[in-house]
Amino acid sequence: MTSMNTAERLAAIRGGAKPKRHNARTIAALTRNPGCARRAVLDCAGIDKQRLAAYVDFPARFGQSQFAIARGNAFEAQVKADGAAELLTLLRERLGLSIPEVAYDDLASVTGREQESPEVRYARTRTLLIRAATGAGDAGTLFDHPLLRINVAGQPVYLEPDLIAFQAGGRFHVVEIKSFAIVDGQADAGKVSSAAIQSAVYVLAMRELLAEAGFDPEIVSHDVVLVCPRDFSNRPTAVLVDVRKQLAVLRRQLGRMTRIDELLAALPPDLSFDLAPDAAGVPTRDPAAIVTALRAIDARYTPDCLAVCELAYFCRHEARGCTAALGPATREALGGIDRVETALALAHDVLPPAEEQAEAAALLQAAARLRAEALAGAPA
Amino acid sequence: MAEPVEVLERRIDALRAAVRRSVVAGDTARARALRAELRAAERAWDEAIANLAEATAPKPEPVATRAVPARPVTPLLPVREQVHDALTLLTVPAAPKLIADVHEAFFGTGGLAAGRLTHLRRDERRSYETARRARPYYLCSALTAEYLTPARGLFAVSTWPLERRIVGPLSPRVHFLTAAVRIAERAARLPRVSAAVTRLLWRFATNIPGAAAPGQLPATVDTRVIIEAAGDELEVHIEADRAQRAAAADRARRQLDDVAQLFGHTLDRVRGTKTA
Amino acid sequence: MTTTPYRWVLPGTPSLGVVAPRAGAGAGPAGSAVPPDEAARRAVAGVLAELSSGDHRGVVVDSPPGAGKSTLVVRAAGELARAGEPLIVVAQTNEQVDDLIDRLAQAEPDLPIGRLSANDYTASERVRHYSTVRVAAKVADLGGSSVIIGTAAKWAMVPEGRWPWAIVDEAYQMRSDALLRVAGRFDRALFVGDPGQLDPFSTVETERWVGLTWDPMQSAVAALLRHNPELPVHRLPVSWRLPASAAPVVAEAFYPFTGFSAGTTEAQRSLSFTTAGLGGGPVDEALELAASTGWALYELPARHTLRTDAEAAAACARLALRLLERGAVAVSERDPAGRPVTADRIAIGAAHRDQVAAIRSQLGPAGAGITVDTANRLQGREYDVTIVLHPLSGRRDATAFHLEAGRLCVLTSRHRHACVVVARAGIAELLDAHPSTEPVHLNVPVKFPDGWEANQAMLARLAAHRTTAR
Amino acid sequence: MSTLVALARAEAVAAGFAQRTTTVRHLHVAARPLVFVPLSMAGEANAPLAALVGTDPAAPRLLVVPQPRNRDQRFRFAAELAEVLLPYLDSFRGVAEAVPVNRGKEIRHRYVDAPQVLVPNPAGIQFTRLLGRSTRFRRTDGDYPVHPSVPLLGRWLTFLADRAEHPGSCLLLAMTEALTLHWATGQSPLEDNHLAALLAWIDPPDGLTGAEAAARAEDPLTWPPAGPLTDPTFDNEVLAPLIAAYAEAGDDPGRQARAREALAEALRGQLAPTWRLMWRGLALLRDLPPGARVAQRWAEDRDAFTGFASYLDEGGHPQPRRDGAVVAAQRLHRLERALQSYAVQRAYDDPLVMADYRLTGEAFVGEVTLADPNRIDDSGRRRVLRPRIMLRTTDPVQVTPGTAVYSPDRPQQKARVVLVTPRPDGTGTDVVLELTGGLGRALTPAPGSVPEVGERVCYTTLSDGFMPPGEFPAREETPWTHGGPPTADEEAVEPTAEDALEEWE
Repeated sequence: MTSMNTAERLAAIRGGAKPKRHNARTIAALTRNPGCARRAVLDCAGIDKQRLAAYVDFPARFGQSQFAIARGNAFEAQVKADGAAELLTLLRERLGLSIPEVAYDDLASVTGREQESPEVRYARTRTLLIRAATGAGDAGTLFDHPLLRINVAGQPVYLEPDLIAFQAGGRFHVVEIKSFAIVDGQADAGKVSSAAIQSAVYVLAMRELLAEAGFDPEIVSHDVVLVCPRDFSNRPTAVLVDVRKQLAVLRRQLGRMTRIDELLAALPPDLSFDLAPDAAGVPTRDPAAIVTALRAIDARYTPDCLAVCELAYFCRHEARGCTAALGPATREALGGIDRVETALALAHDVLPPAEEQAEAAALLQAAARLRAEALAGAPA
Repeated sequence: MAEPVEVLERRIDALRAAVRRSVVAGDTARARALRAELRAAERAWDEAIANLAEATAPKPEPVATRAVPARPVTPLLPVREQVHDALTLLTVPAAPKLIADVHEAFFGTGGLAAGRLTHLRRDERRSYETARRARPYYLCSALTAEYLTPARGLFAVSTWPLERRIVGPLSPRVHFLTAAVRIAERAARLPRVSAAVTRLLWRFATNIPGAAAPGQLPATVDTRVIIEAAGDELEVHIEADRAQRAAAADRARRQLDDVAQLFGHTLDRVRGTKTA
Repeated sequence: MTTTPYRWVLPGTPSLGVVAPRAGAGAGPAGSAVPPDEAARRAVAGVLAELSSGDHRGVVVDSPPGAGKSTLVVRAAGELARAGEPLIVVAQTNEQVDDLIDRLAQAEPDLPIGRLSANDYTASERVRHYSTVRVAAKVADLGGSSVIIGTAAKWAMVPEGRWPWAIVDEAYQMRSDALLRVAGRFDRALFVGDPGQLDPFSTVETERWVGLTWDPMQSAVAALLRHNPELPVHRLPVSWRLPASAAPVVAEAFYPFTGFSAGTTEAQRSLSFTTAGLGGGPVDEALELAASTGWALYELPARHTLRTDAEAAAACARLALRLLERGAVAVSERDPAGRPVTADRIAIGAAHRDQVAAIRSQLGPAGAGITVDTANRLQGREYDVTIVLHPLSGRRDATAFHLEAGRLCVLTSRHRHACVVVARAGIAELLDAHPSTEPVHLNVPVKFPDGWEANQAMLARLAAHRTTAR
Repeated sequence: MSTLVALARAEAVAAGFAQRTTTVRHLHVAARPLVFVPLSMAGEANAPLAALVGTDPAAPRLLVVPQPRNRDQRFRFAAELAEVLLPYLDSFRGVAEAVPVNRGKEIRHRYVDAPQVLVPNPAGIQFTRLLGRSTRFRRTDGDYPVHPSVPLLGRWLTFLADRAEHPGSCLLLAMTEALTLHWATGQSPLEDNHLAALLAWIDPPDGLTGAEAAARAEDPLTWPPAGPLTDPTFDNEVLAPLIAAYAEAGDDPGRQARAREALAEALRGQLAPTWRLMWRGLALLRDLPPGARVAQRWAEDRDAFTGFASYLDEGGHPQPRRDGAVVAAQRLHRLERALQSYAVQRAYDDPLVMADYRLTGEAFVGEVTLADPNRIDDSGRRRVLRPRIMLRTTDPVQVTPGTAVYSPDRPQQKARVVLVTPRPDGTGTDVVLELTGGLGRALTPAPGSVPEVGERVCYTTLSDGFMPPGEFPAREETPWTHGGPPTADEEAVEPTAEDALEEWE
């Protein structure tokens, strides 16, 4: 076992299934709740958490509406149509791009064929971006669908962003097209935040690509261009988003991913989430065994997980009776006591507090006394 | 024997719930089967309701309460003719969306959906390969200047000179500006500008410097201003673009056979891009 | 293909991540060849020249901790007043107003000064003993004063009058709406403050104005510069408060783009004890480490605790009391012969008021003269030695409040000699598990440094000064 | 979150049912509220999809937009909503009362009642705000006119949404917020945003605990989300085919009617459960006794309603897109004052809320052990009545001598802390207070104005006293620090129709 390298170990944990491919969204997700070991292991192993959650009967309750998907695709297509005519207008009007800079290269396809390996596309992206960085005469301005690469836990991951990289004056910017609206200059801060961290993944990947080729990574700007529909219309508008903070967080989290070894070392050697499908593709593994395997890795559940992690309902069930399940603010207000029953027993003075619980117990008892008094109708 | 409406409604509700549950559980096969059942039930319900309405309602007057324009019957022209008309107007390679919009604005009442063009190019190629030059023109691909491969999603006409069918990095902009000029010229000759034409002109006007004033309303868009503004910007790009396309066309004539010159070179792999 | 010069212009949203000082406005940070007093002198002269040139309606001066902000304000007020320019000074708290009056009256003994006050204000001792200072609730009753000083809240109630000049002190702690209310009272102004400290806040939670250049919830300087990006921003380059051991640390963590240096050398400052620490023990170890290196991290065992962690509160109190018992003596450029570190020269800082109360009760009567307060209230103050209860100590999560860079900056930049940080072990892990994922708002300049990063930087530095409590 | 509320949550977990966090209701519940449950289409910026709206629980009006991307249909929805909402608002403009102002020198009028609109959750308020934004600038003439009621609706919706930000206002309320103000559940505040789950904790069906009922309430098939966003599987499996069927029906009136009917039924199915929950929530709120100062705050709401109605009568412009510099500062000032006074008033009205302040030492309750009601202070120029009392409390006392404190029982009176003495036997703290105000005019106190020995009284640093409003420059005097006076260009609020031309397919 000890000789097994990390990749092999992760493959064993995943079992026979194909690894779920990373994209900027899943990489961005790594920065949410990074303290959760369960999530770290499952994500590093590329396990389909949605499937796993449904199999143990705690299906994730989120999905994407086809209306939202259709809207996103339509808006992006519109902005990129006709050599990205609308995007050019924005870059010219709002960001001072000069008139001659209109060159548009579509990197979605190298040979015009449907299926191309990411290696081929990455190579092509690399060639064009390096040529642009060198500032050759026909260096190009807009690069649609570049294929990028980033290392996650020691594995190269290809990113297929729907983005345009944009170069002028030897400096690159990432253009992120999103279909949520900017109404009177404001947009949903959560969505902007997700867009910013996804863009930061691309900035990081582009910086890695150019740095490998000997360029100063800073030629990829930390200001990304966010393009969204304006107000209630379909007309696009652009705004610069500074992603320096997101880059710092991301760099640190990706750095931590190499510590997956430490996590793996502490897990049972035979840990596996293989659903062992039969010839017809029907899983044969006992769901109870999967539950046992999940329990072997500690989770750090918070109610926020419900919106971002496919396994959240399972973890929430597991966390029943924990003050953490009531949210961090409640837990703190309860003096950091772990279990609800303990907090109540201390509050009602039926459990002698441990030394480190003495203060919390005093606070809870005072609160319980005041609450009882007020509910009993004592005068205020 | 048709089921009663109420029974059908209950079944539809139950099936919808079942489909949604199987989707959440990630059971795609079951979801697919249930969906088919659901659609059948919905059709049955629709028929049942329609029959019910017929049976109970007093004979309805022929519908004339609203002035409904007759829905166009299947267009008389085949799709390829429609695409050809639009491309001929534009004079440059174009994507299905623009072709459809141009067709709707100038030739018809929305008979051409961009989605219907998906298989067109493959059909044209097959037709060309089986009986060369049997037709006066073929709808073919625009070719990328760099590798002479088919440019994604761009249609061209086989009778155009090779240079015009090639797309370099500057060409999308040149095509856009050229299309603006052609469309504006055409619109200027119309006795009455329809909403579809206005919409099309507006899309170009707002994306060409100087073609629309700030705060201008779409209805007041001026074709002469568009033509002038597009022409001004074309001046900036046209020479560089032409040179790139001409060079590529020379290469294409030397390297490609007949079919490939029209439908693009399909490389098994591109030189210099193979990685270990 | 020709490439014309390319620029970013985003109308209405100047990129304000960093306000670069104008060339020549200040000397370089540490390592510059110019001696610190010369650098500071030049910086002040530059500000005063800019003011008297009258080229701009406003001049902003960024002042890192202890960089002579008050000195600058007093000198600028004196120069303007002597030039016959009627002048008002806007400060943020009554305490600050009294401090300024005290210093100004001392520096300019002939200058008639007016103190604009609320009706129920009773003049403090240091204001009363100057015959040149008049106190009144109405501007009309302060006729003849060359300088009128009041809080922003009081100035906001003055409905009319317009002065050629104003000095706005602690302008980074002033809220934009407060500036809006007083800005009609002056034509030109000098804005002075410390950008690294805590931002002003509001009890109201709304995103209604986010992204607007006049967002009333941002700081006065932020609003000012977003509307007047051409205003010169000067920077005072030398901290006279922070010792050589602290200036680079604080500069790196909290002023990463501008930096500053210490005005004194290691040789000029020292801290020693008149009694030996009998038996040693971790408290003495921490104090001795702090005395010799300027920093100590007094680390308690990892544990999730109540905010009012009694053990941590007791540790803060014990460290402070022990410092008194040991008869600490501080030698500095001001007191080359040394001066005892008395209770009034010691402060204990914490994030929350209940923590302050807990520490105070642990101090007991022996520590009566020691200042214990929250970061908000310690802003602008100075002590020989500070003891800091780390905002993240014992926590299970790191909220934006606890990560705020300004909070840690205030707490770790009040001292002239040494700073002892009290914390439970485990903060590094806590930080790793809680990266800053604040919502991102459009058209809002990103504020640096990021609290999460500043915390990491500070912690990395403190790790080398650790004493483990036993 | 306060420890008392957290404790109530913990108790809710243990009991399996929600626990009260107040003893009274802190909101006004109207006699005839209007319930509005909107749905919007995913991926679009405020595209209305459907709504149930009305004042009669048994007869809601269903509004449906068969193709939400079609802008004409969106504005038709707005016009239909206006048909319900505008008459409802107008119905409160009958009777007005005279209110003395300026110390009785003048009077002004305000309506004796005001509308109250209830939406399921905060996202419903956001929907209202955006619908107001998208409709209030619309043209009623020119190329793409909308019905004249549409821009008027937009102004009212904007008014209501703005008012919803005002702490303590009850003109537009989110049901989840109204309920969580009074109850603590055994789940996280995040999960409390789910109306069905929240009500399950508070009022579960027979035979189930709140926890069990809440778990069932999370199934979107039985309890569709309370909107405005719909469940994605509903979108994908039900809504999308129905919208497609409607589109395919084309101009065949029979098919179109059937497709519309099927769509309406499906959407009604998504809305009806929430509609019922809204009325259940209302009934629960109504059952609570109102706090003493609720009527006072409702009077402020009536003032606001009266003011806005007459503003519109005078041809008031639509509210600008964003607040200008001066308006923003003024509004923040108003909101901060309202927030503070709302917090104080709730504590004064409700011993359970006051308990939070007692726990943190900002308030204390004690028994009066000594009273000197006739004490005269003659140290000044004139003899004044300054009664003193001493009370004993077991609450933690954080106030220091010199601090001003107030009692909810005698809000007109101010007390100054004279002495705080912890009792040596550890049984509590003695606090000596000196009273001023609210004692009558004579040198002997009016009966009942000084607490008597044996009385239990509460004192707190929170004051419900009058706060003078701040002074602000006029808008045209916006200082240079804040961009100077707004130019005509910035101020112009042009009606828009630009996007009417856009394709929506």
